[in-house]
Formats: sequence, structure tokens, C-alpha cells
Amino acid sequence: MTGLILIIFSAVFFPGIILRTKSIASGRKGPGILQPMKDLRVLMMKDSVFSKTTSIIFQIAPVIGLASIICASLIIPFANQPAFFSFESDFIFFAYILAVGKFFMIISALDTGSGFEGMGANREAFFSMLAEPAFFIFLATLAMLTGYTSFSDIFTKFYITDSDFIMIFSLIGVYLFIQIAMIENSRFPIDDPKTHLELTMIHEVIILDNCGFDKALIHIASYLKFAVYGSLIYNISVPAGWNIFLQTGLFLFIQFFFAVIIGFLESFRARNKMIKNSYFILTLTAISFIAFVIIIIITGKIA
Amino acid sequence: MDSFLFLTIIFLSFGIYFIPNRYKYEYTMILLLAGIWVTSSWSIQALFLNDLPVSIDLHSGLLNYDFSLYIDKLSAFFLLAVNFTSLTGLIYAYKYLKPYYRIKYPLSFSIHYFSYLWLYLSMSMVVMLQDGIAFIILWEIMALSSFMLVIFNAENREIMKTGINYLIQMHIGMIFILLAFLIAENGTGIMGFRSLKPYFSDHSNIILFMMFFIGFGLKAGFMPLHTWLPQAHPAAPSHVSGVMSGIMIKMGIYGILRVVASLQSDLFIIGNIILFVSLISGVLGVMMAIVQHDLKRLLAYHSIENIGIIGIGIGLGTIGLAGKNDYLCLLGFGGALLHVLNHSLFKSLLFYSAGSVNHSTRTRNIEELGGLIKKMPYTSAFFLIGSLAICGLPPFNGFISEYLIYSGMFKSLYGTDLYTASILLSGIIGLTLIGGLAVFCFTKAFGIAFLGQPRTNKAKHTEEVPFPMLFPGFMITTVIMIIGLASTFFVLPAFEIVTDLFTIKGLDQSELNIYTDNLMKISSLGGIFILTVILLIFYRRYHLSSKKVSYGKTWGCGYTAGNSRHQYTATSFADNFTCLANPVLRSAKLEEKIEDTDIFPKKRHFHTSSCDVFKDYIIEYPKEFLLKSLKKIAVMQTGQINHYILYTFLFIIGALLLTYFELI
Amino acid sequence: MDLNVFFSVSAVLTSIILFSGNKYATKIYVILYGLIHAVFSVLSWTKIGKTELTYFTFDSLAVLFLTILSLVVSAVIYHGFIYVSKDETRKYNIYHASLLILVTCISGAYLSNNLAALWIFAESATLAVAGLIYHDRTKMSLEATWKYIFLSSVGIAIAFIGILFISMTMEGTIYNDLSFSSISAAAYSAKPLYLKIAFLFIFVGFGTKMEIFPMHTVGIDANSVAPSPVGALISAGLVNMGFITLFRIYGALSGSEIFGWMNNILILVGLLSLLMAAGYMLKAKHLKRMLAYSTLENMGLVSIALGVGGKGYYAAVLLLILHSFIKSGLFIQMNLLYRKLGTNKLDECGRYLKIFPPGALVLIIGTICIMAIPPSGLFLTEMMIFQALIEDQKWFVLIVSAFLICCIIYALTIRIMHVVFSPPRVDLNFIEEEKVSPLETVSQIVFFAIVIILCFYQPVFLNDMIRQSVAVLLK
Amino acid sequence: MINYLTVMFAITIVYMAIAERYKVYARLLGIQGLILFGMTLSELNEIEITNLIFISLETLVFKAMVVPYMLNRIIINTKVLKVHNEALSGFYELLLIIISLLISIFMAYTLKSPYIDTVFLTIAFFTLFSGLIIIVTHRLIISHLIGFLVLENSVFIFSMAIGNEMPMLINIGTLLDIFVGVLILGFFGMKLKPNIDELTMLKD
Repeated sequence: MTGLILIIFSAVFFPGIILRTKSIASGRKGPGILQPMKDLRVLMMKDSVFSKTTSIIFQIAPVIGLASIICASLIIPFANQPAFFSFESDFIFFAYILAVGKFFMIISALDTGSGFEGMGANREAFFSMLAEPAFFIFLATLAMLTGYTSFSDIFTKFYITDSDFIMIFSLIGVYLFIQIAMIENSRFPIDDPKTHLELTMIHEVIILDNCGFDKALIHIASYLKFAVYGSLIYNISVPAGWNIFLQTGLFLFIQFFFAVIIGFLESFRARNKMIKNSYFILTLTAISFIAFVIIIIITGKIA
Repeated sequence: MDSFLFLTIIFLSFGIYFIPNRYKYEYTMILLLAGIWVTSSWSIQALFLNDLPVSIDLHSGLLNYDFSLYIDKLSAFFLLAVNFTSLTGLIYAYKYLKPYYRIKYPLSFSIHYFSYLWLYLSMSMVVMLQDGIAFIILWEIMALSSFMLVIFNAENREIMKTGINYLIQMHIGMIFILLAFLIAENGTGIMGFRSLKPYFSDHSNIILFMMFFIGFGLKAGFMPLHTWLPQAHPAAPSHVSGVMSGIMIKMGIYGILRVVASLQSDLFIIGNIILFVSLISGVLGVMMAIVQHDLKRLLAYHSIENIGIIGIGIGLGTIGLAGKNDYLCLLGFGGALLHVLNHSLFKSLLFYSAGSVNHSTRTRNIEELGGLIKKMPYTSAFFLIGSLAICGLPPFNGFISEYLIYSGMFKSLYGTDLYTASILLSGIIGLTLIGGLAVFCFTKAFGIAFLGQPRTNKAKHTEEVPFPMLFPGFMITTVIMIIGLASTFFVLPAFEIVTDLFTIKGLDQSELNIYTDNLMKISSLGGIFILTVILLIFYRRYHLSSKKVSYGKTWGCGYTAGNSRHQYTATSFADNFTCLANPVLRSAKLEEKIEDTDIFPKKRHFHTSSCDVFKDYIIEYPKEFLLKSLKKIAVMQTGQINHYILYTFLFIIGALLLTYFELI
Repeated sequence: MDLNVFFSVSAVLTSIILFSGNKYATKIYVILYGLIHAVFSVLSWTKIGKTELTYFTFDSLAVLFLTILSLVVSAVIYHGFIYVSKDETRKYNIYHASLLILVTCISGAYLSNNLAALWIFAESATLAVAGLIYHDRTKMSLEATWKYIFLSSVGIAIAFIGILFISMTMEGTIYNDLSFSSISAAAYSAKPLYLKIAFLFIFVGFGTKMEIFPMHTVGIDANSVAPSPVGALISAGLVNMGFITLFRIYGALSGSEIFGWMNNILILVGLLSLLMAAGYMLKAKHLKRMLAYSTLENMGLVSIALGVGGKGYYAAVLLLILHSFIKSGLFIQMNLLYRKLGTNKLDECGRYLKIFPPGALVLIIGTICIMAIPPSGLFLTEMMIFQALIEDQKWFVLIVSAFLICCIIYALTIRIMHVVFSPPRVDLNFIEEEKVSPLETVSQIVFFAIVIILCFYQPVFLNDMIRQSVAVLLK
Repeated sequence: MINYLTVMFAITIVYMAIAERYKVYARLLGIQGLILFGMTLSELNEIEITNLIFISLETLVFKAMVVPYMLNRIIINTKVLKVHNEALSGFYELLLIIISLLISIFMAYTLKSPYIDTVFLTIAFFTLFSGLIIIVTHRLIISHLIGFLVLENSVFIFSMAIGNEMPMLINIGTLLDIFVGVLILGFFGMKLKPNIDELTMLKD
């Protein structure tokens, strides 16, 4: 319960912090931290225009996207408090329920019959397909290390395994989760949300035709997703046994830190060429595979 | 009593040839329902009521072989799946076949319905028979009847060729199975699955298993043996493709399971072989599916993919058996079994929907479709549900079986040795890739075919199919949702079947509780998801009711004259994937270059095609080569007597020489 | 009915037919003959083991084949009436007289217990069948007749040399006749080389009858040109006669040293026959020729079955029995098809299902039967052959024959299914002049039904008869 | 005596291999019939009267007279005079026949037995092989016919090689064989005139 509240809480500030970081980094004063929330309110109040080409899919896709991320967040534990739902191999459910949202976003893009959106849909489908193995290999590594197969158990028991290499996993985990979060949310270096050329966009081009309430839902889902991944990053980097207040503080700090990193990355880094994206994502898989090899070495399977 | 009814059905099936054309369908339906009634009652007895298998004497004492039926839990499970899919298929056929009544002859229908009935009967008997010869006979009757079903539109030479290709491959498979049975019989004196355990206990397991695997794998469609599948399914009428892809290819899985259950040694190697082949089938199957433009061929490749998933489960289960890892065994086999059921559901649903599309648009090429969701809302909804389920997405049924297999792998990772760990990891990667690629593929298929604007007139002037063609969709969707949301009722029996079949230690109560708990949580999460969606939709509606909603053109970046030809096509959707996977897929592009001198370019054409590498290199080229060389032998019949005498002369001389040198 | 009565009645009937001036009279005589033959074969069941006229013994195999011949002949007679109904009286009579001679000779050959007598009947049968092949008086039939007579004669001459070699082995022994029991008794002490040459020559020589490699070539031509009912009789009667010769000589020599050698030769010939059949069926352009090649295939299998031994013996006899029914049914069906489509060439045949549904159904069932796919009884025999091969550990033969069978099935299905369903490649625009009654398919349906029933249920008496027939080999 | 006759017989066969005209074939076949008659006369020790009639009927009447006569008629009717060695030239045919002579000697030697006359066996094998070779190396069916007649002669010699163990059956056999030969000749002469070398339609 605490975790969920914290996720929602951080989701409220997350985009603002990114924006703020970016503007500071580029030497502007920038909007307030709650500016994205205000934008949401504006979107909510707007009237809606739909394309005549679209069908019911287009209308329900944002809803399903949001619902899927809500469901996914129910699995995320916080500190040593188990999640709402924690069961064996629940991260499979996590990945797959997110895929449901993505599935609908992709087909809703195709629903508009626009060439641009088809392009974006294709890229979204392609890149998220490539990113899946990295996530699963890393979780397999964790499962192998701890002997548990649910988020709650893994993260509670993660630091209890008295392994010297725990920090390595922690670091790799943080790195991987950051990158996967970037891919899932179509951020740098895969995609640039602020680009102005439709031909190079991924996520933004998918929602070109959404407006008003639907667009607000999409934004909410996106913010929540960030927060959920931030929460995963927190879980992997902080031992579960610590004091609950300390945990809360650390959680907020890490979410903040995550947002700042994203902001800085987006300020100082150029986005990949589209063709390089697939290599980039495969690199992630390679990294998580390295983690797996390490676990094999430390458990003494290779002398 | 029941056995008499069953025999009566068998005899009455011949009556189709004498029934007036108008009532043939009804006659078939009555017989099918009777068959379903009988076999379902047996299987429910075997599955839920009895602990012991049900034996039915078919009064076959007069015959040469033992035709008595024997239904254990595995048979019962397959029987139920067969029953359901056959029923939906026949319901679907009612309207689907209507247009053909005008152009086809009564005999075609007699043959068709007769074959359908016998496909059902043979499938149900294949899973019930114990005697080897009886099994083989029914196995081949199954191939034969499905062949007759595939060639329903046999006026088309291509379809005929495809059908014969299918029949021959099935026959080759049958010969492998037959030889394997005979080898086992030679060792033990018993013919049939019962002989395998004694045979395996004192002979090498791997060779005989490979023979069975090839034989059954041909039916199931494992990767290098799959080539008949993508051809036969598009050729067949849709209800037939639904039944064939849905349940008939699973008969191969049934056979493999029976053989695996009898294995005594070499389990680890065999498990690895199965897993390896299945991974290839799964990943390559879905990769090839992505580049297909024919809706039914795409689905056929997905059958290969799903057989791969089932195979992964079986392979893992076998590895679990080898390592005495009951969890892996249970989850692997259990997942595979459940996926058999699941796949039979959503694949038949998808094929029926594809058939409906074909029925009303007269095309299966997704590049020619588009915007069908407005014209055919129910069909589209069924296709969407099928797509979500086949991608293994919650809260649909596909997720449950994939979850079981995944969870078996993840659970077994802890504390395994290097080999097993790498195998499990490859299984995980494979399943993940399959899942991602399936999403890619079905977003493409659904998005291009059903959404957007109609790309051609064929798609523009369509209408929803009549209710009898939709009804199976409702039935299947209901079951899909029940499995997705109340998975406990299906997973636990599946576990029971596995413990029964492999005689492993079942789950004790506490472990059982854990599983029930897991599944309940998944179910409730699914429920929450659906609830959230519904709530959000209602809120959205409420919210929008106070706003002004207007409709306009799709945003065109300032270009306002966009038409349906500006839409993304299936080819372009798959393009970046195709580029990446080209070494495997070898898709070819034919384009006309624009010359420098073309100031005003004329109309140009662009054509892409994909080939099946396995089909070409493993089946087609060797086949061509063999047939060619065989034909070369056939130059002896020259029509000249002196040549004929020469052969005799040479043969006598040759035989004498061989005799003289004591070579024979 | 005694054998001498049968022979004399046959001779009388034949001569009456030759000189009768009336088609109806001929018809009645032929029907009478058919009845007599049927009665004769039924009565022969009571005489199993008896010897008549010194040279003829009623053993199980002969009685079995005689009964099948009776069944086939009744169908052949019926369809023959339709086939020749438009011919002038003289041709009509010659056809039927030749038919009678052929059937009588075949029956005599079945019952012969003496190699020389068997040989004489075989030769006479050749002459009789030549008359039948020539019945249509076309260029084709002329060619086929010439080739058939010529090659058969060469084959018979070679076989005669083989017989002479057999008798050479008996020089200086107490046995001085060519009865199979004497041959068998003399073979124990005979020089193997003589026996080998004798067997080789007889086998090759009678290959024309059995349509087996290397003398299969003429059988193909004859089958494809002869009137379809005659084709049915050839593949059911004459082929069995060839087999019975081979079987008897094989059985007689099986006690000698060359038993293993004979088996090798048989397997070699069987494989070569299969190979030929596969190659030709893959490029066959004529339906009846293709069926003839399928006979070659089945005889190859018989040869392999004999060569392997064990269950193979049983399989060989059963295969022959089933093959007689299937092939004669198919050949008769070919006639109906010809009358409906005006051709038997594959490129010109098509849409049979639309033009003549009952015939198409029969053709499909027949094809399934001949392909040895369950529910055809042939499947059992194929399985037994495999069983025997596995028991003998003959893996090479097993693999090659299984592969070739698959090729053959491919060739058969692809052609016949196209004939049934697809439109023809070359459209003849043939308009049928005479109606073909669906009742004409009854004989084929009966035959195929027998084959299918035999897949599931073999009556005890049949089982016993086949076992008794091959008992001589299983001592 | 008998050896001279066999040598003569062999010479006729060798001559056949290089003969250019069909008339020569016909003549040679007649000579062979005569030689065969001589051979049987000198070989059979005690001659029954029925046997004598049989043998003279077979050799003198059929082989030496009827067959050459019918052949001549056919040759005149069909106007095929020259032997066209399309398949193989005469040289190779001769070569093959000589090789077959060697093989025959070899085979007869291998099959040596006290009950069988080796000389007869040799010549029988030789005749058999050359008959087959004549058929195989020629394309015109009239040559096949001649080859077949040579084959018949070889059968006759084979039956002589056995002696008189089972005369009756073998005589009947031989007679039937000859009857077939005549029938073939007759059939050939009557039916095949116009299309003498077109009989190659039945093929795949």
C-alpha cells in the first residue's frame, strides 16, 4: 500500500523534475515542477476531435494502456512490504500486462490509417520486442541468485544472500532498469519526445491523433510507468531490511535522482540513429547476459 | 450401451452418401453430437470421477486387432479438446459452406461431411486406442480424411497439389511411426504404446524416440518438418483449417507425450533435443509468420510457433524427469498440456475469423483489406481476442500456459548445474522472443487487416457474416475467458494428468495451495484489470459526455488529401524486422529502378516475397533432386523390343556374375 | 465336378462359341462357363489335397487363387459383354473364346503339380491372351500384341531352358518326372550351380507373366492396350499364375543349398522392380499404364516378401489376393472412365467427379486401396513385410522400399486425384454417346469392400488357407 | 561326326553375325535345321519310331523347310532386304558373339557333369547367347524374329543335351515352342507388313 502511494506520489512530480532539470541544464529557468499536472488538467478540459477513420479501438486503447500500468504497479513491492499481489514468477505478469497496453497503443496507431502513425507503431512494436529478453534474462539472473521468483521475494531476499558480488548486480540492475525504462517510455537514446520531425519519432507519433482526455490518460500512464520503473530501481539498489522511514526517504530520493538523470541525459546526449537502436537494445541483452554469466561463475558452476 | 452408440455412429456415418443433399449437414451434426456426447461422458468419467482409466469394449473380438478403447486422463483431456473444436468447426461450417451449394455437386458434400465425421472419429479414437496396429490404422485414416477435407476446392490444381503434398508427408510420418512400433514389437512382442516401456528399459532409447519424434513431429509441425502446414491451411476451407490447426496437429503432441512417458533412459539428451527443435520452431515460426501477407498462412506459421511453445514445455518436462525435478516436470508438461487446449481454442477462433474475412471479402491478402472493424465488428472482436490470447497476454488463456512454462523455468534455475541453467536460460530467451515477435506479428495482422481505411474495393463492400458463423466465436471466447480468469480449474487437472501419466510424486497439499494461490492471484489481477478498464471506459464516457466531440480527418502533417493508399502497409510494417532477419528469411524484393533518363516516371511496380528456407533447402531441393533422378531411371521403356531383351540379358549375365563371384 | 469334366466342358464350350453365329447364344454359353467355373472352384474346396489326372493337385494356394479367379471372372465376363457389345459377331466370338481358353489355362496352371504341365498351360495362356490384347485391332493393339507374344515367347523359351536345367539335376536320381515334389526331393542332393541357373532362368522367363523386373516391360504394354476387362483378368489371373509358378519352384528348391541365394535374388529383383515402378509412375502419362506399373510395384513387394521369409510368406499371398481384387476393380473402372471421358491419357482426363460421381467415388476408394493406406487391406501386408524385414535386420531394404513406396504413393495420388477433381489440361470436348449406368460400379465396390473388410477382419478359413499355402516354406 | 556338325553349327551362327541380307539369314536357318537333324540322328542311340517322327517333324519339316520358306515370303512381301545394323555395326556383333562363345565354353566347363554332354552344352549356351545378341543388336523386328528362331534352336540343343530321360514331356514342350515360332512368323507375315519398323509407340 505504501509503495503504491509512493509510486503515485512520485509520478506526480516525476515529469516536472525532468523538465526542470532539462531547462536548468540548458540555462533556462523553466516551468514549475507541477507544470505537467497543469497540462493534464488543460487536456482534461479540452473537447475531443476524432479521426473519422478511427474505430472503437482508438477510443479504448488509452484506457487499456492506463489500466495495464495500474495493474502492473500492483505487483511492485516496497521495502520489505510485499506488494498487493505477489506470487511466483509475477514479473512475467508484469511484463505481459505492460505488453497488453502496448499492443493496444500500437493498434490504435494503426487505427488512424495514417502513414506516420503506422511508422511509429512499427517501431514501438519492434523495439519493445527487442527489449524483452534483457528484462527476462536479468530477472532469471536474480531468480537464480536468490532462489525466489517473485518481485517481493527477490527484492526482500536479494541483500540477504551474502554474496560479495551483490553490488555488481545492484549496479547492473540499476543500469538495465534505467535503460529499459527509457525504451519502454520511448525516451533517450531511443527516442526524443521533443523532436519535431514525425519521421523520426516513435512514441510521440503514435499519439499524434489523440487529444483531450485520451491524451491525458496516455500521459498519466507514461508518468506512472516512469515511477514504476523508478520503484524497481529503488528496490534493487536499497536493502529491504532497513528502517521504513529511511526507506521512504531513499525512495523519494532515488525517484528524484532517476528523473534528474533522465533530464541530464536528454540535455547532453544525442539520440541514436534509428537504425542503431536495434544494436543498442541488443547491447542491453548482452549486458544482462553478462550478469547471468557472473552468477554462474560465483555459484561455482565454472571453475 | 455407450459402446453400442459409438459403433452405431461409425456405421451410420456411411449413411451420409444416401441422405438428400439438404439434410446432409443436419445428419452430420446429429452424428457428431452423439459422438461428442458419448466420448465426453467417458472422458469426464476418466478425468474427474474415476481414478482408474475407463476401458470400453467395442465388441471387436471378431476383428484382427484389439479395437477396445482405453481412456486414461491424458486421453480424456485430448478427447475433450477434440470434441469442443470439432463441434465449433461444424457449427461454423453451416453458413460457411452455403455458397458452395450452388457450385458444387452433392457428392462433394457427401465426401466432405463424411471426411469431417471421420476426422472427428479418427481423432477421438487415436487418443483412445491402445493397440498399435489399430492406432496406426486410425492415424492414417485421420490423415486421409483431413486430406479429403483440405482438397474441398480441388478444382484448383494448386490446392490439389498442396493436399497431396500434405498426404504424402503424413504418410511418411506414418511410416516412421509404424516402423518404430514394429521395432519395439520385434523387441518385446507387443504392438502399441504398451510395448514401449519394456522396450525402452533394455534398448537404446534415443533412436526409437527420434523415429517417433519425426513421425509425430511431422503431424505436429515441428520446424524442419513443418512444410506442409503453411500450405495446407490456406488451401483448406476455414472450418477445416480451424480444426486441423486447432486440434489435429495436437495429435502429434499426444503421440510424443505418450512416448516420452514411456522413456526410461537418455532423458536428458532427449529433452534437449525436443527443447532445441521446439525453440527453433517457435522463434522461426513466428519470424516467418511476420513476413506473410496471406492471413491464413500467417496463422499457419503461428501454429508452428505454438507447437514450438508446447514443445518447449515438453522438453522442459523431460529434462525435469531426467533430473528428478518434479516441479519442472509438472510445470513443463502441465504448461504444454494446457497450451494444447489453449491453442486449440484461440487458433480455431482465429481461423474462423480469418475464414469469415475471406468469406465476405473474397481475399485473404491483408494488403488488400483494412477497416473491416467497422463492417464486421464481431469478427474483428473475435480476431482481436484471439490475437491477444495467442500473444499470451493476460487476462486471456494463452498467458496461463505460458506462465506455467516460464515459471517452471524460473523456479528451476536456482541451484542447477551449468548445462541445465544454460538450457533453461535459452528456453526463457526463446519464449520471450516468441512473445515479443507474436505481439509484433498480431499488431500487424490485426492493425492492417481490420483497422484503418479499406485498401481496396474488396474490403470496402463487405458485411458482417451471418450469426451461425459468429456463434462458434462466442463459444470459444467464453471458454477462453473462463480459462483466463478461472485458471485453477484447468491447471490442477492438467497437473493431475501429468502426475498420472508420468507417475511422479504429485503435489502435496501445501504446494497445491501455493499454486492455487498463484493462479487465484493472476485471476484476480486479471479481474482487476478488466474492472479498471470498464470503470475507466465508463468514466471516459461520462467525461466526454460533457465535452464537445467532433470528427475530422486523420492528421496528415498538413496534407489534407490523404487517401487509403497513404496508409502503412503490412510490408512496410514488417520492413525493419525483415531487414534484421533477412539472413534467415531471405525475403526478396523486386523493384524497377528509376533511371536517370526518367524525367516523368511512369507507373512502377514493387513486389516482395518471402521464402521458407527450411522448405527450400530441406524439403524442396532434395525432393526435386530425388524425383529427377528417379525419373531418369525411367528411360528404359523405350518401346523397342531389343532393349527389353537387353535388360533381361544383362540381368541374367549380371546375376550369374554376382553368383560366380559369390556376391549374393 | 472332376477336373476332366471341367476341361472337356471348357473345350466344348470354346469350340461352340467359335462357331456360333449368334451373339446371344455366345452370351449364354459364356455365362454358363462362368457358372461352371464358379461351381468348379466352390467344389474344389472339398478336394483340398487331392490329385487328379496325375498332373493336377488341389492344394490350398491353388484353390484360393481359383476362387478369386472365379470372382474376378464373373465381373470380367459382365463387363466384357458391355465392352464388346458393339462388335461384329465374329470378333465377339473370338473374344469370348479366347477369354474362355485363357481362364481355363490359368485354372489349369494354378492346379498343376508338375513344372512341365504348368509351363504348357502358361504358354497356352500367353497365346490366348494375345488374342484378347489384339481385340481392338488398332495400331496400338497390334504393337502390344506383337511385343507381348514375342517377349513372352522369349521368356517362355528361357523358362524352358530353366526347366531343362532342373531336369538335368535329376539325371541319375530316382526321380524322373518334373512334379514339384520330385524336384524338391532331388534338389537336396543336386549341384547348386545347376539349381541356380535353373531358378534364374525360370524366374526371369515367367517374369513376363508376373510382370516383374526385368521382363515386366511387355506386361505394361499389354495391360495398357488390352480391353479393360482383359486388363483386369491379366492383373488378377495371369499375374497370379506367374506368382504361383515362382512360388512353386521357390518352394520346391527351398530345401536345397541355394535357399539363401534365391532369397537374395528375390529381394534384388523386388527392389529393382520397386525402383522401376517408382521411376515410371512419376512420369506416367497414361492411366492404365500407371496401373500396370503399380502391378509391377506390388509384384516387387511380393518378391521382397518371399525373399525375406517369416511373416513375409503370409504377406506375399495375402498381397496377391488383395491385389487381384483391387487391380481388377481399377481396370474395370478404367473402362467406365474411358467411356465417360473418351480417353485414358492423363492430360486429357479431368473432372471425373463432376461427370460421373459414382465412378469417381469408386476411383478414389480404389486409389486409397492400391496405395496401401489404411483402411486398405494392402496396408497389412506392407506392414507384415516391414515386420519381416525388421526381424531379419535388413535395414537397407527396409529404408529403400519404404522410400520408394512413398514416391509411388505420391505419383499415384497426384495423378488420380487430378483426374477426379481438376479440369483436364487438354480439353477434348468429348461428348459421351452411350450412357454408363451407375450399376456398373457395383462390381468394383464389392471388390474394394472385400479389400477394406480384409483390413479389419480376416476370416479364419482364409487365414488357415494362407497358412497352409505357405506351410511348405515354413518347415 | 557330331563334332563336325557342332562346329558347322557354330560357323553358321558366326556367319549370321556378319550377314548383310535377310535372305542369308533364311538360308542359314534352313542349314541349321538340317544340322540339327543330323545331330539328333547321330546322337540318339536307340530310336523309337514315334520319336523319330517327332524329331524329323521338328527339324526337317519345321526348322529346315517351313521356317525358311515363311521367312523368305516375309522378306519378299515386306521388301526389307538388307540388314540394317543400326544399333551396332557387324564388327561389334561379331566380337560379342565370339566373347559369348568363350563364355559358353567357360560355363559349360563349369557345369561339367557326367550326365551331360559338355559339347552340346557349350553349343547350346552359345546359341542361346547369340540368339539374344542378335535380338539385342538389331532394331528391325524382322531381325528379332530371326534371333528368336535361333533361340528356339538353342532350346532344342539344350533338350538334346539332357539325353532321353523324359522324352515325352520335353518333346511336347519343344513342339509347342516351335508352334509358337510358326505362329509368330504367321502373325508377323500377315499383320505387320506395312509398318514394319514403327512399333515403338508404346513407351513412356
